[in-house]
Amino acid sequence: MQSITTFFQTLIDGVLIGGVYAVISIGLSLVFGVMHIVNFAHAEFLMLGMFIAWFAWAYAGIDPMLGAFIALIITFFIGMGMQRVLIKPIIGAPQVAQIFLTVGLLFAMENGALLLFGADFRSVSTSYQTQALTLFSGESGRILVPLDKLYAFLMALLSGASLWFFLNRTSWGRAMRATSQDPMAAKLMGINTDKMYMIAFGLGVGTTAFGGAVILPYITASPTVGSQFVVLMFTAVVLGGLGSVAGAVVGGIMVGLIQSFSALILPIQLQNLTLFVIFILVLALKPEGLTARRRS
Amino acid sequence: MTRFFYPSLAVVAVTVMSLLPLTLDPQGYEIRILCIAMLFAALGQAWNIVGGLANQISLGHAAYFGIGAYTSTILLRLFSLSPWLGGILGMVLAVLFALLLSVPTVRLKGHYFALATLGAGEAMRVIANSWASVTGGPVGISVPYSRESSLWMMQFPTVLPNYYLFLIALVIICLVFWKIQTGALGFRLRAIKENEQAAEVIGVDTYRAKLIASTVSAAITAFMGTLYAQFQFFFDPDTVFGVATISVKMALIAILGGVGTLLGPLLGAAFIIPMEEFANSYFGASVAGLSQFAYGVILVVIILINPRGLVALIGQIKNRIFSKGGSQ
Amino acid sequence: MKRSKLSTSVAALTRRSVLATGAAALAMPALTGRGFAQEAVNVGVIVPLSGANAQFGINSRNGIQLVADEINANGGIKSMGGAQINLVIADATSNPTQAATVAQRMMSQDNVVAVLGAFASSLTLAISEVTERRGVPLLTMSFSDQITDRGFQNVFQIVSPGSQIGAATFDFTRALAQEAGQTLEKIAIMYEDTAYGTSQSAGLRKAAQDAGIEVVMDEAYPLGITDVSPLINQLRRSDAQVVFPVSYLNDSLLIVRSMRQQGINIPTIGGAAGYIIPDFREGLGDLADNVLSISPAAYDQAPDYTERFREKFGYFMVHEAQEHAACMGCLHSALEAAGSADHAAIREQLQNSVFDQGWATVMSGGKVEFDEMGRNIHASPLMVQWRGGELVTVYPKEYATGEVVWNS
Amino acid sequence: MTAPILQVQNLTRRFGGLVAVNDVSFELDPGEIVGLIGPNGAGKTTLFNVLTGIYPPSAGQILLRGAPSGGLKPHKIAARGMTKTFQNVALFMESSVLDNVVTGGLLKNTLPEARKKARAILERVGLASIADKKAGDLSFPERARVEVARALCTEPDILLLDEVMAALTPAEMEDVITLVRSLRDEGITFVVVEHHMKAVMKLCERLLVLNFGELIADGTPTDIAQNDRVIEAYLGSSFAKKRQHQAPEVLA
Repeated sequence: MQSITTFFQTLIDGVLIGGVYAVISIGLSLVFGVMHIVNFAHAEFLMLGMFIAWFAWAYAGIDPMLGAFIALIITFFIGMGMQRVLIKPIIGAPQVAQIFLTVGLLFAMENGALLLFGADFRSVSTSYQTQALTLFSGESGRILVPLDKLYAFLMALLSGASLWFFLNRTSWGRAMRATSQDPMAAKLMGINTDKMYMIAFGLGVGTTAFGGAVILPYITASPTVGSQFVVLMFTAVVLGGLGSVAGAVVGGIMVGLIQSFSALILPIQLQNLTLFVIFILVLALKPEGLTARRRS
Repeated sequence: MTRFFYPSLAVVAVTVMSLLPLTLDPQGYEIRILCIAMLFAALGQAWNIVGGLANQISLGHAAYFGIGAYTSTILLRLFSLSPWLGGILGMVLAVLFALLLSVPTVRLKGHYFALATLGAGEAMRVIANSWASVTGGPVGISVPYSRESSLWMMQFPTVLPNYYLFLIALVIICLVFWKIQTGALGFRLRAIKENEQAAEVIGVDTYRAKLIASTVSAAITAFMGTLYAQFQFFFDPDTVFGVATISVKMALIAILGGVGTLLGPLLGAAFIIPMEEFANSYFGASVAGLSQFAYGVILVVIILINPRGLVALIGQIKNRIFSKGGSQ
Repeated sequence: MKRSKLSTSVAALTRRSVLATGAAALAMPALTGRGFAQEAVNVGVIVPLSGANAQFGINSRNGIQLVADEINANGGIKSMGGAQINLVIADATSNPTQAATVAQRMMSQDNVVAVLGAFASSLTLAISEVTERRGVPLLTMSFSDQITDRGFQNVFQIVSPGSQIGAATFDFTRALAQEAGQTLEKIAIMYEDTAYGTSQSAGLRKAAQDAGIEVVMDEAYPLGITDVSPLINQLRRSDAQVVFPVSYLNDSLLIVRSMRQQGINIPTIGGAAGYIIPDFREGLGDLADNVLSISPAAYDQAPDYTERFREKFGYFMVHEAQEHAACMGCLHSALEAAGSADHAAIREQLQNSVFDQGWATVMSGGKVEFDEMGRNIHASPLMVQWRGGELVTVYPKEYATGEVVWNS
Repeated sequence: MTAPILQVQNLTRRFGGLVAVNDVSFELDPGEIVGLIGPNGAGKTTLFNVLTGIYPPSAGQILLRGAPSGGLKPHKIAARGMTKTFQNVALFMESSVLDNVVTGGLLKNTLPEARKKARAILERVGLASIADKKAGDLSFPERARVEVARALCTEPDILLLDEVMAALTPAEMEDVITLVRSLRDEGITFVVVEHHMKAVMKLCERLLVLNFGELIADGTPTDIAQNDRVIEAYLGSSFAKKRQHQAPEVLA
């Protein structure tokens, strides 16, 4: 019912938060695309990224936007190790085993974090946290761009673009894509597929941790923070098509927009219900995702 | 001999389970653990019908469980309706929900099916949370405490009658599973599990077989929800519609035990429930999170050792011992 | 900024090291508990030590531990020949089924005289179903109305029920506004859709409606919301004069920050939980100043007692710790009076005594007395306000330790 | 003349822009043994898949004993008496040979009857000795025979055999030919896809030739061997193979 400013404000909010959903979902999609494993523990790496960035801020005064790179590097190596020890043995195993291995990993990581970091909620304080750009101010209201969300969005764009560049413009990226399409053929072509799996998993969890770090200015880190994002991540990935990196970006932004616009017409309480219904319908009607082109 | 071995083993097991509580404090801790173990064995077995036989990995069975728990409890509170009748109504509603859910999900496989059912279970939780005028909302709902004992109202002064209800339910559900597993439906479901397209071509109505399996599974799960409500007396949407507390746990019990086998959920529950209790009572208080951490680690380790679960693991060990004995 | 960072880590470290030493200390009685049974009195403590509420569970345990240690150091329970208090502590997890099982275990195996817990209402309700059937007293600071609505005889609720806390939030706010010369006409409510959020906001809403005040925004949101922009946009458009957010920490930080970002400076009256813990101030820094909140208890009411908590644990005595300590205090007096570990005798004492000694006095009015329903008739919610890292009680007048700052 | 048991009229199946089966028409009389041949990627398996309902037709009609069956689900078509074996073998690998065959028998029988029937069929196709082996543990030729047994157990009127003789020794092929003939004598109609030309020529009384999805010839083996279009199609087959390596059956 409100004016056009409401519409634009809602649009901006949706895109800004959607960009962040996109970057945390990319990793999940990458892991599925390359290894055909749905990693239910993936959101725990977001939590890990947040804690790494928080410690970098608390003990070295590093802004979370920069701490995100530390989070990326550390979780990249953790991810590689984890892939080697835990994920590799179940590639090609029955799906029940794959699903429940990652579910077990989720329990272990969430509570491992509780053991290591304690139950405290940890948040950072930065100067830009409470600032916003005023894009428009007039009779019909104001349009604001919160700075913390803007920065997070820009960082998300940066990481998305870098990943795209890596996958499409480097020889490693091409090798990884070949592995995802046909591991046997890739092996015959001399690609070390085991290494590709490790790198893909490392990159997958690394980008998600990166995404966790950049949202630290407006989300509090705690061992259970991952559970807040699981649903959003899966919805974004499913909307975009499981396994598609570009799809995850579109899916993430769609989730952001659905969330912000649904709040205009429906009670905010039912925000997630809207997502679930869309999620199930997309799975049922177009399981390859909304962005998929027909493969030929 | 083998023909009579398993049936007589089952008779012995049921006899032992029937006599066991007579040695225990009827309001005590051990009997409660046994009740919970039987509850989850029954739930695991119900999940096993779709998840095990047909490999439709549902992560949304909490929807049925919650429907059962809420239906009987709401009717009990509003109209003093017997939980037996409320439970039957809950089964009907769960079957209807299963049919509704099958429209978008019956053609999905593997990860897609798992994700869609996960979403459906969560949707039910959100609805139960938001629809406060009926469900009581997030505050939860209590079964009114009656100090009088009544089988018809499923109210007892001790846990002992609940124990026998759970035992009878578990035995019935195991029989149902066994009937399905060894009957024509079992052949059809296994065919779907191993090659759905081939199953169709040789005349298996895969849609119908999956539908029958999922409605039976839904109905059983819902009735267990009613039994749970009358045992626990208080619950909220997060508990009965929970992903970790119900959906994942019942699947986990079937999978850890041995998916698709009659013994699997029984072994799974006999292992997981006491293990959880052990972890909670020895680590729960001292180091926060350790028990849940150990739970996750054990899960990961078992799957890494043998993705087919404890039944296969025991078989493996038996084979090893047996072959060693043979070679000597 | 530097200082606050430092203090964060110090607080975190102390809390963690306390956890570790606590662990060592607890392991002993847990293992040898049955050997002591003759002399020691086992008291069950069931609080969430894992999951989303772990922090509050740990705070609660700290409060109870402090009181128990003091009792033991002062010679235990005198009427029982100096019997020591032995706390049997267990993780309630976040699952009511598990919480009830834990209660059952404590009653069967540890023979506890009473149970304290379990912070979250859903856990407490589940536990009460078990304790009631065995006639074991349960003392709680969970404030769901349902806890004492069911006619149970063995449940004692030391704080006001949620509906009263909600109503008081509104009534106190209106009184404060009036004093500052502002007449409230339009208010906004936003709450998480949990047991806590819905029951407290229900009381608030009803009080506002009874007073004939327009609720221009009344929005529940899902727990774990990741973006509060839709809420704040709606608040901005609503021209409410005050806002009542009922939420835990993460949401409270998000809400207050987003309001400041958008230049909304109307008085913010939090619904306890996330608004009255040290982390709120650490997360927001100076932005926390002058934020108001309702609280079922406040540490500035009884500094003689609550400062001991700060000395031991390094942060102010948060309300859940304080209320749990008061529960332990009441139980202590009841045990002294009963002179036995008999459940019925202890229940009689809890039901019929006026507790105005020791830790029971940290509650409002300096005493605790339970009515037939098991509710503390002296309990009164308090309005507190952030002032430089500390909480100051500003209303009702008889409890106030400072003047309110009201920025309309 | 008896009425045709199967009539295929202007049948077309497209995958995106690709036409895998193009305007194909033919009829089968009861008791015929018909060979379906053509270069790799000509659309033989796709045609089988459309006939048995795995893919719905994009255009055209299929009449099974006079009643339209195009677009029905595979199990309905199986119930009406038409089923097929799978070229790349689609057994229930975790189940025993017997259980595989029993599953087929459940289409028209109760479980005990299906068991009896399955044993009889296993006896007949010479698999009785490995009835209790796990299908996944069998050799490739054995698996192909289990495929046939499983399909037979559905009691079909029309059985489409997709390369069941691949990898068989000449002696084993002879067995299969004898088996098919004796089954035909009991009234089953066969369509056979096979690459081994000698076997096809020996077994079949009539051949259908597909090329690029089109039916280019329909006649007796002798006629077909002299058909110009067929010769051309086969001579160009190595070329055709390359151009068509994205044929739908590979995709599917």
